[in-house]
Amino acid sequence: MIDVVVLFFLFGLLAGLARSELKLPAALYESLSLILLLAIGLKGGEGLAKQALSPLLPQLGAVIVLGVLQTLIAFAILIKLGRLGRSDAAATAAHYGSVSVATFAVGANWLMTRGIDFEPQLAIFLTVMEVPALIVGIMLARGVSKDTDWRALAHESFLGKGVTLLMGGMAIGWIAGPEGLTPIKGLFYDLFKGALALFLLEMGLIVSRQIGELRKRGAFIISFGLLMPLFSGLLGLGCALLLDLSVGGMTLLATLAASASYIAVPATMRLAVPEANPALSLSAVLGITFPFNIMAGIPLYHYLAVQLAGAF
Amino acid sequence: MIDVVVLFFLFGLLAGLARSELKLPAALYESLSLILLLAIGLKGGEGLAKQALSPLLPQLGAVIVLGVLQTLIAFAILIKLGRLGRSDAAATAAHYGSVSVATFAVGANWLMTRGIDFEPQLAIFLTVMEVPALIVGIMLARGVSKDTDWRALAHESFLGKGVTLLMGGMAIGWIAGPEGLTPIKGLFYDLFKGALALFLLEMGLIVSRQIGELRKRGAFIISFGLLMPLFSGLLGLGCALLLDLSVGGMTLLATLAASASYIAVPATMRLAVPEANPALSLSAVLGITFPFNIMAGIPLYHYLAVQLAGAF
Amino acid sequence: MIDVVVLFFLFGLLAGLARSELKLPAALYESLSLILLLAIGLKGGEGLAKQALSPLLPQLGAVIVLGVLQTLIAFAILIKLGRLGRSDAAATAAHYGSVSVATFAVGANWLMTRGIDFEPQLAIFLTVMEVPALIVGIMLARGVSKDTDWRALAHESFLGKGVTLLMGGMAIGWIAGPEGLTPIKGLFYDLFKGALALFLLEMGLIVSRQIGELRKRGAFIISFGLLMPLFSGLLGLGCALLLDLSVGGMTLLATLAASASYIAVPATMRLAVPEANPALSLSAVLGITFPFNIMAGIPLYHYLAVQLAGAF
Amino acid sequence: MLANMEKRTLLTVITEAVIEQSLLRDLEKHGVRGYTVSDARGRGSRGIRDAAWDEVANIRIEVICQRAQAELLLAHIRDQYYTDYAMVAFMVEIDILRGEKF
Amino acid sequence: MLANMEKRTLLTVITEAVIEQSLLRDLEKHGVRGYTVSDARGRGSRGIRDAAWDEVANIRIEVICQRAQAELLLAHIRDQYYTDYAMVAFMVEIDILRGEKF
Amino acid sequence: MLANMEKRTLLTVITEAVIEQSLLRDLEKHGVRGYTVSDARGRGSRGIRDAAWDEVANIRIEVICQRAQAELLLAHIRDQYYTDYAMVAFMVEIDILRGEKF
Ligand SMILES: Nc1ncnc2c1ncn2[C@@H]1O[C@H](COP(=O)(O)O)[C@@H](O)[C@H]1O
Ligand SMILES: Nc1ncnc2c1ncn2[C@@H]1O[C@H](COP(=O)(O)O)[C@@H](O)[C@H]1O
Ligand SMILES: Nc1ncnc2c1ncn2[C@@H]1O[C@H](COP(=O)(O)O)[C@@H](O)[C@H]1O
Ligand code: NA
Ligand code: NA
Ligand code: NA
Repeated sequence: MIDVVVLFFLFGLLAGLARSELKLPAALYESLSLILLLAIGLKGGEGLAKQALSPLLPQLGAVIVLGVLQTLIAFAILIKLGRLGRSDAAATAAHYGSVSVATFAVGANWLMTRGIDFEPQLAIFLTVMEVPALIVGIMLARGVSKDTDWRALAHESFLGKGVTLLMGGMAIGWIAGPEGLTPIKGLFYDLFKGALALFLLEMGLIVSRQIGELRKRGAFIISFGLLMPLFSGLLGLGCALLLDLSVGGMTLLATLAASASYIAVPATMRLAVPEANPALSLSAVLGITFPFNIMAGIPLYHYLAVQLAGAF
Repeated sequence: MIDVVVLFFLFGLLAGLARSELKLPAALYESLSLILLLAIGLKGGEGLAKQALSPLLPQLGAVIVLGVLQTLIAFAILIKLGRLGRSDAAATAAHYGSVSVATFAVGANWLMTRGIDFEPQLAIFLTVMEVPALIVGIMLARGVSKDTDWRALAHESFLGKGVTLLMGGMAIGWIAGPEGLTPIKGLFYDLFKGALALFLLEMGLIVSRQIGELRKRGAFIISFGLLMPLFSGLLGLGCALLLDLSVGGMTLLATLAASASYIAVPATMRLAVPEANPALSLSAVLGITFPFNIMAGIPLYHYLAVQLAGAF
Repeated sequence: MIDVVVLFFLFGLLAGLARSELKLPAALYESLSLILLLAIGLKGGEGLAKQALSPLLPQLGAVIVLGVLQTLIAFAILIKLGRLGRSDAAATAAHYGSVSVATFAVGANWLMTRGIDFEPQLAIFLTVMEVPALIVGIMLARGVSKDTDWRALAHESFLGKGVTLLMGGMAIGWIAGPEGLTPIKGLFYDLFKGALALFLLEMGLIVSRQIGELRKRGAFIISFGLLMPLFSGLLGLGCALLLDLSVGGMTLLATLAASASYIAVPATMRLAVPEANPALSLSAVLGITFPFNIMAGIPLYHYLAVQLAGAF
Repeated sequence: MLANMEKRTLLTVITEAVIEQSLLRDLEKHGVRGYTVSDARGRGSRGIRDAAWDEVANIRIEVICQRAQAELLLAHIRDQYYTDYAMVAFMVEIDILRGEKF
Repeated sequence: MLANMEKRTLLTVITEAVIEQSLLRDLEKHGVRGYTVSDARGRGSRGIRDAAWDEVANIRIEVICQRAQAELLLAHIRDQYYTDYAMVAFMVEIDILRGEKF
Repeated sequence: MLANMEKRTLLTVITEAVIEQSLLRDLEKHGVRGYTVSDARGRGSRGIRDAAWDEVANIRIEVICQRAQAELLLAHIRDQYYTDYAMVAFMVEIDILRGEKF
């Protein structure tokens, strides 16, 4: 059975393809994404409040390596097989090495709906994995030249809206703990799925606009958009095994790895690698990878996680 | 006892008449209307999931006839008694032949508050009745000339925001069913009445601005705004009897019939019949008919429905 | 333990100081403030519906005197000790004689979280205390000249957004009563604390921008921003004793008195006393007084209220 | 003066938000390849237009093009829209680079 | 050139959102029959003005009228508002149709 | 004519919202002391730009300054941004008071 939030995505997609006049106010879309980011952070922080933090550091190291690896491999594929220019390949690779909060939210929702637990640090992984691909992507495009304004870049990466909200939410959740959060659960927990549904409605509309662009791009970029998440998902599963995560945690780390950024990375790349064509990466990420992950990827990663967990 | 949501309407009306600086952000108004439309659709679709769809088709035929009839009668009255020009009469008639989602929401809320059930297909009637009056109105204004861009018109009618959201909500509700919807009820069901209250606050402010316009228009348009819904309400009751609806369903179909569009129809008419004066129709619909229906009409239609249901 | 809503304020403050790109959409901020104002009004009105209104009039007289007194004393201090010009002193005094809805909301939340009751008329005090300081401030700046457009001023004061929403909410709560409000509690009561948390997040961002301004202003204005609320809080406690309020009521009236306006007063003063520098008052109110009150003031006023209530 | 600077005309149209799509399609049919749109409110002979909904809101459309084309567009707009819609349109001479773009 | 084309002046005022109503009333008192308003943010001698609330937000008001009236309005605005408010105003010559409208 | 009226140049840049901060910092480095920004959408050689998010949204920046400075800014913008970003820029002559301000 398809989750109801994914039905909202399909509805938006169809409405967009049928050229309906449906449109969400920009402020609503921004407000929803703000609430989702805070809620994910709060939930993660609340979970962390209940456990020791010391085993976390090596885990963070592992997921950073995971992100860097994905970016490098994607870059090699895009240059060698896709024959993209250096800048385009680097920018696109950064999208795929980084992560998508919306995909994470759909994955978390998929697990929660089925009563499958996952480790609270997944929210931290989400936060941490946003950044390394960005930096690797820029280095791939530019080399480590003196030109790069690393100060501005660090600012962009660590103080962007998404990372700030995730970290803030986590800190609040951690300090307040489960009890302290009770008064605000009405907004951040009870409405989470409704907010996610509306958010995915807009995502469907956004995705529908990529179809035209995608047609122009041809087979390579479409295949890349489909196969790269599969490959990254496997990498993610491997990493999860290494970290000894639960089945839910394995599924979600695979989902994270398979996901590709469409907010933080494009914005930063536009500034840091302006000669890269933003339409190219976005059409692959939004037109192929995002829909694939939320509709087919997540159940698949879960299936594989169950098999793997049984095997080891 | 007046429903609390109607108190919000009165508050907005008074604040507007007193020239308060109160104003809702446009994005909030749009977000609320989006949530209300989706919620109505979801609830309707959820209801339909529980019953056979086959008896529906003849019912839809009946409510389409109802809408067309209302438009023709309104047109005749406006031309003959009101001595309006052809375009103005046609445009205004289309408003009255079509329906108002806000009025429907207040009616549904009125029934729910009193524990009175109504058939889920009323949400479908709402969707279906938006369109025929539009087409009849345009034909009345233009004749069936070759000029009319029927493609664009069909697009406007069926893919406007309101119809898209109602249909999408219904489809999702129908596919997901009662259980599938549980996770998102926090947003779409539990907040429905609060959202309706805020929405009506803005409606009160909007209505307050029509008073000046209304003064200029004089007695005929005011009487029309009062008597046309009464007449349409009776037509609606008759139709409901024919369709063998419950008392709740009768009340709500009468409310639908009595209601007049102030969103979809004005927007489409502005494009299709530009020479019609939009201020004329809007002042009648918003200044008279909408307030009358939500404050006095709905209880009246319910009273009549009870009498009729007893008699047959 | 710090309340979770205050953690959101601190988060916003830190994010702002770190120059994060975090920003709330303007429409969200306005929507939140609208919901908070209505909720405060509704709750107050609901409470009033349960009790006699006759003892209220003398109480209102007392809090009006309280507001006037604060304004006059603040003006004297600013002129004598701060050596501000007449207009700047009058405008700033009006900010401090008036009240802040956000501070009130945090105070009410603080009490509710700890299960401490307060009288429902506190919401009325909040409404009533917005205005007198405005009028006194303008008279202090202008003298009672013939120039002042009192009509426009009365309009500004009584029909501004804040007062309208508080009064409207109170009227609706009073008419509908506890039962009538049940259907809309999902929005206005259950989400109150979540909405307050988001609102304070934006307040933190706003406050962070005042720090630069504050540096330019120097020690006097910083001390004033700290000591004036303490002094006003004591005045408020005295007034509360006189009115024989409960400990919760005492705390909240002290909080009200200690709070300084940063919405209604600046907007009106900008028009009525244009030569006053708005950055001066705002930096004191937002940069010092507001954070002090919500973080240290409220617990302090409560502590003092408990002592005083024990002593008398 | 900058080399390659050229003169073009900026045509600005302030009108009802509700006709945005149809007016833009219309301009494209008349050969316009670029335009900029922003939201506005205002007052004119058809009353105050400052609401939250399209029917009582305004937009402001700007087109940069050759003087001759601007005049053609303006004439078309006058014939097609002036009688029935709240609308104001005006032209102003501007300096641009990349003349081939406009 | 289009027949009936006439010259008018476009007066643009960028100022604090908080005085929108009072400034518009003021303009109407000086005979302005039409104007267009849109939201803006910016920076000037009074600092950065880009917040979510009126006190630290800007608006942009445009009035089309005869040159002489534009100059009168500008002089009035200067006398009344320049000292106390964040404000910039400028005029530009434009071409319009329907001269009787402005 | 009003006394003290002076000529200045209004430089308008329509471009991608995502570069707002960096472009404004850039302008400030080139000596700009004031500017006005508003949101916009549009269409041009890089397609339709009208989304809810910065990457596919436009802004409109206006700077009032001396003609010479406007030309310098325009030349800088052309060299720095024209190849890689959706962008249109133009200049128009305006009349202002308080010449020392710009
Ligand atoms: N004299 C004017 N100056 C500036 N804008 C105007 C003027 N007259 C009308 N407008 C704008 O154009 C819109 C339509 O004008 P109208 O067709 O006169 O109602 C108004 O809502 C205003 O936004
Ligand atoms: N040189 C300029 N160019 C364009 N806009 C300006 C300029 N100077 C000021 N502004 C705008 O006018 C507003 C008020 O300016 P000011 O009175 O200098 O603070 C600013 O917030 C900007 O939006
Ligand atoms: N001819 C034009 N007239 C007015 N605005 C334009 C024009 N061409 C482009 N624009 C605006 O400038 C932005 C960038 O243009 P471009 O670089 O051509 O994609 C577009 O999204 C439009 O908002
Ligand atoms: Na990834
Ligand atoms: Na009807
Ligand atoms: Na006070």
